[in-house]
Amino acid sequence: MDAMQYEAPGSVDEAVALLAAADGAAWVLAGGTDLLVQLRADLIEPGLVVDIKGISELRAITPENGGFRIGAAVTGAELGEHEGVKAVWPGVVEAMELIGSVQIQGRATLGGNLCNASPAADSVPALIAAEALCSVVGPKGRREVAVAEVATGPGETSLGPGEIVVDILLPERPARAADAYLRFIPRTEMDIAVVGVAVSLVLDERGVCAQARVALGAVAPRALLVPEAAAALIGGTVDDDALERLAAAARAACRPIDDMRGTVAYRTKVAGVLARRAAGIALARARSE
Amino acid sequence: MAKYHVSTSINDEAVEFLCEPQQTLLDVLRDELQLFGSKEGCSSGDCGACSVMLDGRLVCACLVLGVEAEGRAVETIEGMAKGDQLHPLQQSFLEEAALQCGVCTPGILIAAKALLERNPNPTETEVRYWLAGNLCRCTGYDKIVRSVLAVAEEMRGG
Amino acid sequence: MATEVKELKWIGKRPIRPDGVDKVTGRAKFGADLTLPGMLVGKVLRSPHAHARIKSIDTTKARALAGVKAVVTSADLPELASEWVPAGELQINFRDLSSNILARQKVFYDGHAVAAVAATSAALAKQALALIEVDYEVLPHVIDVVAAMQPEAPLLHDDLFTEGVTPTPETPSNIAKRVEFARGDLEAGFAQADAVVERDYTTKPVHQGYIEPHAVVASTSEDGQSEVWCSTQGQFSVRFYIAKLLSMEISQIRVTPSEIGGGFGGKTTVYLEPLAVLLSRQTGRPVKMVMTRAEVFRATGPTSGAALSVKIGATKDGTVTAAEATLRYQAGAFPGSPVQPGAMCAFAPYAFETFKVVGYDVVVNRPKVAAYRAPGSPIAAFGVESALDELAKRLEIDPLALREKNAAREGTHAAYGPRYGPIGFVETLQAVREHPHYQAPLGPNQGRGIASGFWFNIGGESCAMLNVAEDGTVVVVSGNPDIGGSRASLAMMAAEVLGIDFERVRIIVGDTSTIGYTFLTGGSRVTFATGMAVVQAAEDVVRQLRERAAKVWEISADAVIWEDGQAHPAGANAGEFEPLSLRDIAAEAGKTGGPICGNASLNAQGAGPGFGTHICDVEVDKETGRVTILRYTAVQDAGRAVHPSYVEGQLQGGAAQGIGWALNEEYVYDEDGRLQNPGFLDYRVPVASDLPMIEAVIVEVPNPNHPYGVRGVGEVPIVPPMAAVANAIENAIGVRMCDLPMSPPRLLAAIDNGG
Amino acid sequence: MVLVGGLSQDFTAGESQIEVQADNVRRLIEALDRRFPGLGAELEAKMAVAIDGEIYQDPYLEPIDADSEVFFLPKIGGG
Repeated sequence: MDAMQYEAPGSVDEAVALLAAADGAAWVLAGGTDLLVQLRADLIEPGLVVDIKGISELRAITPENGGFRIGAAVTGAELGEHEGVKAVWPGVVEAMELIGSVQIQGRATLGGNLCNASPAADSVPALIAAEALCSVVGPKGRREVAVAEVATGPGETSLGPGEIVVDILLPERPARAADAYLRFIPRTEMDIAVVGVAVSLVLDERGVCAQARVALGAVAPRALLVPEAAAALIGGTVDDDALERLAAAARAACRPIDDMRGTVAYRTKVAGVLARRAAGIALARARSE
Repeated sequence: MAKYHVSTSINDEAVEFLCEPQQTLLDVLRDELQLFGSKEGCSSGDCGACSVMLDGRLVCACLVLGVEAEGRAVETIEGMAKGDQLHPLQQSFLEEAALQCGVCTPGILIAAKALLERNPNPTETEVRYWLAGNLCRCTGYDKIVRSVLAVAEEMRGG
Repeated sequence: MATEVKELKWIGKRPIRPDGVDKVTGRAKFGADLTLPGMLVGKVLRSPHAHARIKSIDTTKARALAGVKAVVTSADLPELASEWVPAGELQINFRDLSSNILARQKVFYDGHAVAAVAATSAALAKQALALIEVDYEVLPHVIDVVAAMQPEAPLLHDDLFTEGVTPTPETPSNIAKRVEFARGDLEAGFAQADAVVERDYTTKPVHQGYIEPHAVVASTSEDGQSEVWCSTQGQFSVRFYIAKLLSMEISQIRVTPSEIGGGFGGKTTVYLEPLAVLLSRQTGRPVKMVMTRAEVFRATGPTSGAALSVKIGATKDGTVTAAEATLRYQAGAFPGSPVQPGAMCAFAPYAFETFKVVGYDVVVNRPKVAAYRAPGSPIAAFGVESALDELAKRLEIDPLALREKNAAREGTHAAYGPRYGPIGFVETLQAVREHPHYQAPLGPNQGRGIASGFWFNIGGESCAMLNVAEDGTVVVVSGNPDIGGSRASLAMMAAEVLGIDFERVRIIVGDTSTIGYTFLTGGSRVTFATGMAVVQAAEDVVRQLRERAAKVWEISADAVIWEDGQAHPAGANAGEFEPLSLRDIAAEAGKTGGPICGNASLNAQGAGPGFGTHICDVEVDKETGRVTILRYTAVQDAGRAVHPSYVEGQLQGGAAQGIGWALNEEYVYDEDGRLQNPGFLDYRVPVASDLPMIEAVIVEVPNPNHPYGVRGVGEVPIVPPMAAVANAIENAIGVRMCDLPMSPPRLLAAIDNGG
Repeated sequence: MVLVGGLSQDFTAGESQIEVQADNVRRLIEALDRRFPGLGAELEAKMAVAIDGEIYQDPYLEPIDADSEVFFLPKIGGG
């Protein structure tokens, strides 16, 4: 076992250089709430850990064209305290804030939740529903990619060698629009999502749903965008009938597994329930605009 | 193994220590600095027995590397009483019997103090959700929650 | 009772516990908080298989690693014959205990210890474990209790023949023992019944879930004397077990109990302690061993999972005419489930004339079970109290009335044998009836359930010592690790007898060389039994104080009485003297005969049985299967609450553990018999936001066998909750849950199947 | 009068209520062992005794009255 090295670079370029040189044996440390658990359980043996929390641009939340650019190392607690983001994207903020305890919130980051690539990551469906983009920087420069494209399967990402996610861009939100995220866990806190559902929708002046995005977590190898579910909402006033069709579409999209956190049948059924409830919350928020 | 030299502040005192990069802040507090008040219950951030403040944020010391303490301020249970003066929460936990075995108590006190500094007037539900990251297997939380609510009221009353 | 005549100064008050300040400041030293110079780190290699034959273990590479100071396997432990030895707490088969500490020919569960190392650092110890080569022949395994009872089930022990069956079977099986408690003609009893409920129930193994993992430091000198510091419920048990397992003399071992971060029965046995002594003996250095949380879940004892069948019949007026139960309890890898106490407790709250309980102790490829709060009783009560509720519904009788109708009272011939003395079961039912919670309105999808529970409570052997200091303050030494505040209750009793301020009594928990043999902290015995010893030791001090005062006054000791912490002349005839306080007498102790020291050693008999009844309100989300506990009230007879806050704490904590058992706690094994959830993330104990306030209502029917009327209180509160929750769910949505845990997926499936 | 509970029915061939003359527990166990060889050791090792409702975990010389009700029951532990 080689000794692990720890580096805390001050810039993105420095971090990328360190990661690129480490040739796959390096891990990025953001909040560490997953990395340190894996380290402790001997699931990983990194040669190098690159702590990105010292890079100031990764810690910032910056308004941009009506939306917000959120540094990858911004913690759940910091995001939850940001009244601006909370007002515009309440579903994204509530999803991030659901992760773990207050202690975890003080450490866990939006970028970490994304790059850990857990199918049950709470923030990811909400970011997908919000149509968020993330900036990826690597040895070949910077690129923008849809959040939905980052995770490719459990623990797997599309990031190339030496690439890191540096920030996440939440777009401007139109008028009469809102988002919401709900998840199911067996307890009231501290569990991993058994099912997560994010709904983002836009109403027109008459209260008809003009646009919608619905994303599901924990029911497939990675978070799913479900256009069929969104279609159930678009073009109507999101009445009970539409909500039932939404639920059916959400259920139909599920490809879950049986594990200790839930069964296939349970996840599928509850995905429909939560889709309906999350849409109801998003709708109420959009109407109260 | 090469050790890292870390300069930090623990309970308002400048502290320097050497640690291996994979050692957690909890390992460092306990094994290197002999500060045994922070407890190890799970090493996965699930029990909260190692709760400490890091630059004013409540964290699990088991989910922080020791090297990350460089240049930062750590507060532990050992710093909660000032001289011979117990913090009102400590005093209340004693008076209200808010502990039995006491192993979760340091973490819960640190977490409760962080709550009251942020929200001096929490509801019962807010206290319960704030403390959800601190497992207690003895008390059923009843007397803990009552104690925190009582101290909040007392501190508001001045 | 004489004590009721006199007003008590401390009993029933709520002073601050003597060990409190250390625990709120982080100063208290728990198991893992001791370090010694030159200390090595010990770690255990554990089986990745549920059942396998160990063909060979090669430790050569591990021993060759620099920094590794010792590697031990079962070859380093003495071979012990299979015999059941009374070890204070029930019976222990030391051959099995030895094989549990380090596997011999076979490993019996995922996590079973195979070898242990001591090295100069934790990292090196881990590396050494990876270098130990174990050649396993993997065998078929069995996890489920019913499956394990089948004739074709994989056999764990080829020398296990069912005990309690006549004639003893000639073929081995996984059924270690059959027990039976019966009275009356069952068939005739059921024939008289107007309604009969018959159901099968299952419960999952649940872990005590103490927050502090097992931890020990051992140091053995060249002459073989061992010092052991560990987190345990019984330092004397640890000493005896180490002596037995390592063939040492008891007096060579000194065990100091650290502060203990929860036990609930799980720290009444040993896992690491003998290994730490062995490793320290081989290395000549102190060795510290601390389990990880995953090790705690994989390798230490939960309580049994079980499959039960319960049948109860009653006439229209609610009189139970016959009751029958079959209890099948998992023992884990070695015999010794709590099925016997479970069978004894099953019908203990009731005055049934006709009943039969049969219990089976069954080995399976899981960790050996350990005691957990009222061992065996909660499992049986889940079945019986659920069935009674259904029976009440069937008969259209209030479930509380059904219990009142059949409740055991003073003089009732208990289902497990003897007649009850004064007991407080009916009083708990009455308190429930009168409690505002019982009549409070409920909303849609909300329901209320009640259930009762019983535990024997025990007494047993205890010592206590009281030393009077020169300034008249008093130090009490007890032999029981204090988990839930017993130092407070013991010190209060000492202050009460001596008539002095509580603040003038300090109390410590002695090590095995400081205080005489004291049976472990468990069975709800400390405030009762050790409390009796403290009272007697304090009375011994009072006797000496009267003698000393008599010497000062030059009168007979009989002419001196002790009142309000002072010696007084007994009456006018004794003479006129200014009262002498404890402080006055202590100051002159040297002149009147030397230091004043009181002692008591006893085997306390007459622990009063404990009964409790709980009320639980739930709300069910019918679309997700989530159960929210809205309100909870736990009523229990405490005999006499010495420190009511800590009695309430026992009721609240036990109820919370029971709620966890009811709703979410379970072990999940994969197809290969590997534990999938060895952590607090997926072994879901209740968190603060899962629970409401838990109202504790103390009923006091004094136990005549204790000077202050004390009954044990620690066990009973975990008995009623599972059935209380199940009954509440049924009343909320009409779905009867017979399988624990009543987790959302399971409840939703039941709802979808139409209940 | 003696009532024998639990395990020991192996020895007593199913008899559950037995009349014995003895003035303390030690004599009682001796008398039972004479009648059912091997039962004495079993009782001493594994059983507690209840005399008129009072349970003794480690009984030895506890007196028994002529009209006492005695019950052997398994020793109890606890959490």
